[in-house]
Amino acid sequence: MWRAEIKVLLKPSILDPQGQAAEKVLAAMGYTEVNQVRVGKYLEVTFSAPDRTSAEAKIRELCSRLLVNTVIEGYTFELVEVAP
Amino acid sequence: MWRAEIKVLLKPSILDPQGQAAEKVLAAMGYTEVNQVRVGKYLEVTFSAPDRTSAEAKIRELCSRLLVNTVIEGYTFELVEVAP
Amino acid sequence: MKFGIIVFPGSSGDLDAYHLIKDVLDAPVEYIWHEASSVQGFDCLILPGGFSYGNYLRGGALASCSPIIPAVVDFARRGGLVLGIANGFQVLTEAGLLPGALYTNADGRFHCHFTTLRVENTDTPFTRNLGRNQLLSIPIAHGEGNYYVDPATLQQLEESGQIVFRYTDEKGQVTAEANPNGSVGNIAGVCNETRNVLGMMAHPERAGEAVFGSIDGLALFNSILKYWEGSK
Amino acid sequence: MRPEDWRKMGLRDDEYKRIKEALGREPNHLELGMFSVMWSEHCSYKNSKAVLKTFPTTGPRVLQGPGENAGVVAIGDGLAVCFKIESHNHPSAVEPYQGAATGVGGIIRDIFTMGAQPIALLNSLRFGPLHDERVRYLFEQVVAGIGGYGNRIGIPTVGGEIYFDPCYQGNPLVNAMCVGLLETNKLRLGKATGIGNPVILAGARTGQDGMGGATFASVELSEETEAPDIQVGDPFTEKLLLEACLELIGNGDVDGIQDLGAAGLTCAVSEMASRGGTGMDVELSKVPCREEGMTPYEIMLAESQERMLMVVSPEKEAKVHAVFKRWGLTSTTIGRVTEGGMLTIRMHGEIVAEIPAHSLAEDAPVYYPEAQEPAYLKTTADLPLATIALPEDYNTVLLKLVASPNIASKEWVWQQFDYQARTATLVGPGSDAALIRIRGTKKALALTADCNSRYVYLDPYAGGKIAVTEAARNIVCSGGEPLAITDGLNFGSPEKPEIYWQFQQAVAGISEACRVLETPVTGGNVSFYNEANGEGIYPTPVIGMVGLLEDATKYCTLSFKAAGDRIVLLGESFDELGASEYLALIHGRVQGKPPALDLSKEKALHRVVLSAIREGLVRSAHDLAEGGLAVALAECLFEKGIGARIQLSSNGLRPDSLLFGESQSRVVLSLSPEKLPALEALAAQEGVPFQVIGETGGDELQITVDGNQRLNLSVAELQAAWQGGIPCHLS
Ligand SMILES: Nc1ncnc2c1ncn2[C@@H]1O[C@H](COP(=O)(O)OP(=O)(O)O)[C@@H](O)[C@H]1O
Ligand SMILES: [Mg+2]
Repeated sequence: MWRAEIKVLLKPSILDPQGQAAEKVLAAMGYTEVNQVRVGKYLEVTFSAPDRTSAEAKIRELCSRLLVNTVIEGYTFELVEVAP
Repeated sequence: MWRAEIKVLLKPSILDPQGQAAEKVLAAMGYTEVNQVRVGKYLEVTFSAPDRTSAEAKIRELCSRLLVNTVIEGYTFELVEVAP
Repeated sequence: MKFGIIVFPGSSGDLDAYHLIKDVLDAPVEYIWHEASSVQGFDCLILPGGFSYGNYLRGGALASCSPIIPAVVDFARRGGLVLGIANGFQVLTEAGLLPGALYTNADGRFHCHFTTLRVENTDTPFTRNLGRNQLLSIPIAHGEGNYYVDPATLQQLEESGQIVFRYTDEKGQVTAEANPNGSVGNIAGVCNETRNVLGMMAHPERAGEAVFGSIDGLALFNSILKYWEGSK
Repeated sequence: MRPEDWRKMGLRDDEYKRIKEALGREPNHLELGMFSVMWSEHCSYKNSKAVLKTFPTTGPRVLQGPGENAGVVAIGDGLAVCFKIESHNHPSAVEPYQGAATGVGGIIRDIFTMGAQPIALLNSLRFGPLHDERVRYLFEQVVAGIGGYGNRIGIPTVGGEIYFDPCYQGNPLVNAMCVGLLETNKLRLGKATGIGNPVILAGARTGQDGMGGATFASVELSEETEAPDIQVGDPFTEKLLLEACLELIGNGDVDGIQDLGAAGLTCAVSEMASRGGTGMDVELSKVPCREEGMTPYEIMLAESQERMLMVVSPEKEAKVHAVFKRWGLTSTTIGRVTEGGMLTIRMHGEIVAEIPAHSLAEDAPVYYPEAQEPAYLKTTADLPLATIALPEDYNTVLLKLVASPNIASKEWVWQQFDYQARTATLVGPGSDAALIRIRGTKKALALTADCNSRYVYLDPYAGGKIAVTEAARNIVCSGGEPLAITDGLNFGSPEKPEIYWQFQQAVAGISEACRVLETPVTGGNVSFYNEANGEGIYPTPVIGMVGLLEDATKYCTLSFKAAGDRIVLLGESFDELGASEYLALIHGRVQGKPPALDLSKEKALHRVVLSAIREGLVRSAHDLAEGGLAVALAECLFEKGIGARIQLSSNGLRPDSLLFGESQSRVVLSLSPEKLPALEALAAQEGVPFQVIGETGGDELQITVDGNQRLNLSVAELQAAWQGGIPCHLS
């Protein structure tokens, strides 16, 4: 069994409304040391695959077919082997 | 300057509607190898702090005051030192 | 001609479109369950507004993986008319039938109110009854209507006339204040290259009776009907 | 069992004794838990039952009064409207987004449980002042949560009310109301009948969330209050559940049905069996759980959302499961209806609890808490007018009033709600009442939620009476005939005699108004213990009212429609500044008595306004509420940007009473000049005071009193202040 830990963020060129809103609120709360906030998604997918290489391929497939919209989002992931 | 990479998930005992819906759709698409999907938030906060210890303390404070809803969510984070 | 309204799990705007086509336009219309594998017998497909799958993950994402979608793609490739309203627009971009993507409104909030749309292209089956630069009063109701395309694609859309509507003020000016969600270039609706697939965030089906504040949405549906008459 | 066992669960010693008597033995841990949630204030109404019995609950249209999941009122054409309000205050104080969202989800379930298609949502919200950071967070998140659920499930949120006052700082109020429509013969009740019939649990899996929510709702909030796990709402699953249940009920496949809310499965099985005079034999290992190894205690008490329990006849069982499956939902037969009234709860066949259903559902003790008139009333009651300085500049006062978040435009809020979903909203948020057209008929429903809690605080009886009356006036000004109410009674701790007195008085006031206005109470919700660190909120009995328009084309909104129309004031003004927004905002005093109210005069006013609207005499109608005549007139200007010139004569009243006082039973109308005589005749016939006070036109609001100009403001300036009143506090 594998667990993919997927971090998804809007591409850097795209305005991040939620990040900006959080920045504003933090500034209003007096956190002047905060420079930037970006808000994205974190996904954990647990699945079975025979080996790491095919697990990686599978996750890329899931991300491009459903989990991530690559027009606006970028992602990175880590694969952790877990007990079934 | 520090960048905190924060992964936020609903606590395990709390229903994750988005994860469950994604699971169902993946199953319908034929991805029977997928066992579980969990959907959470991923945040990147760039901020200044004199040292790692105080950076950690600051991120905990930001998380508990605004970024994370600790009533229903749990989080982990990593701190990366970045060029200002 | 016969309209088909695709019903995804959790679809909430199917009723609105159905009501307009049946009760106001008195045209043939049927619901199509998302598990159907064929759209045979229909001439115009509507992917309704509202929500589907609670818009979990991203608006339109889960619906775009429904069993019916390959049939919709095939129908569109063969020139069939497809109209995606709001959530339907999101489904169409997620399914790759329209360029770009829709994401969280620039101010992070859901918006429900009337907007003014300027008609940019009348050379589509959906807008042929309208005048160029005509202004339409049509409401929006969405939280993820912020349209994005990369600059290169944007230029291509401009050049090939795929931008069908823009948000403007009441005088027809494209202004930042008139942009309800942060969409690039105030884009409110786009079509595919062959112009038989249209996506828009505003709800023409909610602007079909004077008692609801506007009948400007009717012109869209009348265009479709007229187009169909002509193409028979 | 040791005393700490039951006390820890919130049961009193005498209650434990009663439980032992009911069982004829000591309860086990699970049984004690089941009693503790069912006998909590939230589920048993043990402190309020006796008082609630005094409500008028019957009428020719009432098909279902209090006691079921929601009330039902006939509206002709074989149709009925089903509606109810419910509080979600404590969860929203802890987790505002999900607290509000699940509040909306819960009330929607109450409606479709009855076989009604939900068609509209309203809400009633109270927060502390917006300058506070935590309050802003609560406010923004509650609004987002309400929209997040209602929008996603596709039911329009068409109205509501919001007030800000320091008394709600630590304990905000979030009440949600849902209105549904059904064919009278499709009405279903939460009854378990038919011995041997299968009992089916459908919808979401049961998790460990929300354990003890009913008990949590029944204590005061303080730093130490331990919150139960808050639930996350799942509007997508609820939408599927709604579709599946309405399909099944519509096809006549369901005999009895009840949603799972507070006290979860315990409440659903015991109430359904008790109402049906039956028992149930339930096997808990059949309950689909989200986690492995959940104990019987957890399964019986979990308050996981989006679940339904139903009783069907054996030959329908397979079909019912098939329908749920088609909608992508889990459903399981978890037990059978039995004879004899006993609830038998098993785990893998072994009996883990055995309690008479009736004991759980009906036999909670009824308390008659001590009531005592609050001491504060002695000091607040008296308001010598001479101690209130007349304003130097009335323009400033009016600008401040319209910008006060309590009066200011709530557009920032309701723009986040899809108020047009289902394309039936003739009038959405922003007028006196919302209007929903009923497809396939000529009718429309008028909906509103109202309560001025400062009035209730300063005189609970009068305040309760006025809350009903204001709701009715809002319905009438929209062209609707008031039909019935649901009430959301939000109070502090009933164990405090002064608060219990407020409760009794408010209920008496509501009852009196409902009797005279012929709007029976068909259901509602009591939320006690709204206190934070010992400080109680203002008593806040929110009235949700439903009205009917036989002809949907004969409706009215509040805004002036054309220049050159005459403006008429119906009703009489007095030197009444007590409890007013003007007194609180401008003079910083929460004092005096709320304005006097004569219900027979009110009724006469309703007759005049309704006839005038139905006969097409008037182009706008707006009731006078917070901020009095000047604010009401200002509110009429904004939609079309049409000004008004008003000439008032004081008749001995103070100018501030005349302009900002909140005397009851008053309405401003606008109409074209040639219709004046007809309106005047109508008013004369009913003995309602009638005054032409000016005309519409220009782009200013000008008001003279006895020939002296008191107010002169441009519509634009007034509108900017009014629209900015809430956003200016937010980032
Ligand atoms: N929380 C809310 N949700 C939706 N609409 C609201 C809310 N609060 C206020 N409104 C709408 O704003 C308008 C003004 O509200 P209010 O001042 O309470 O009216 P009134 O004094 O006539 O009862 C009403 O149409 C009401 O429905
Ligand atoms: Mg009103």
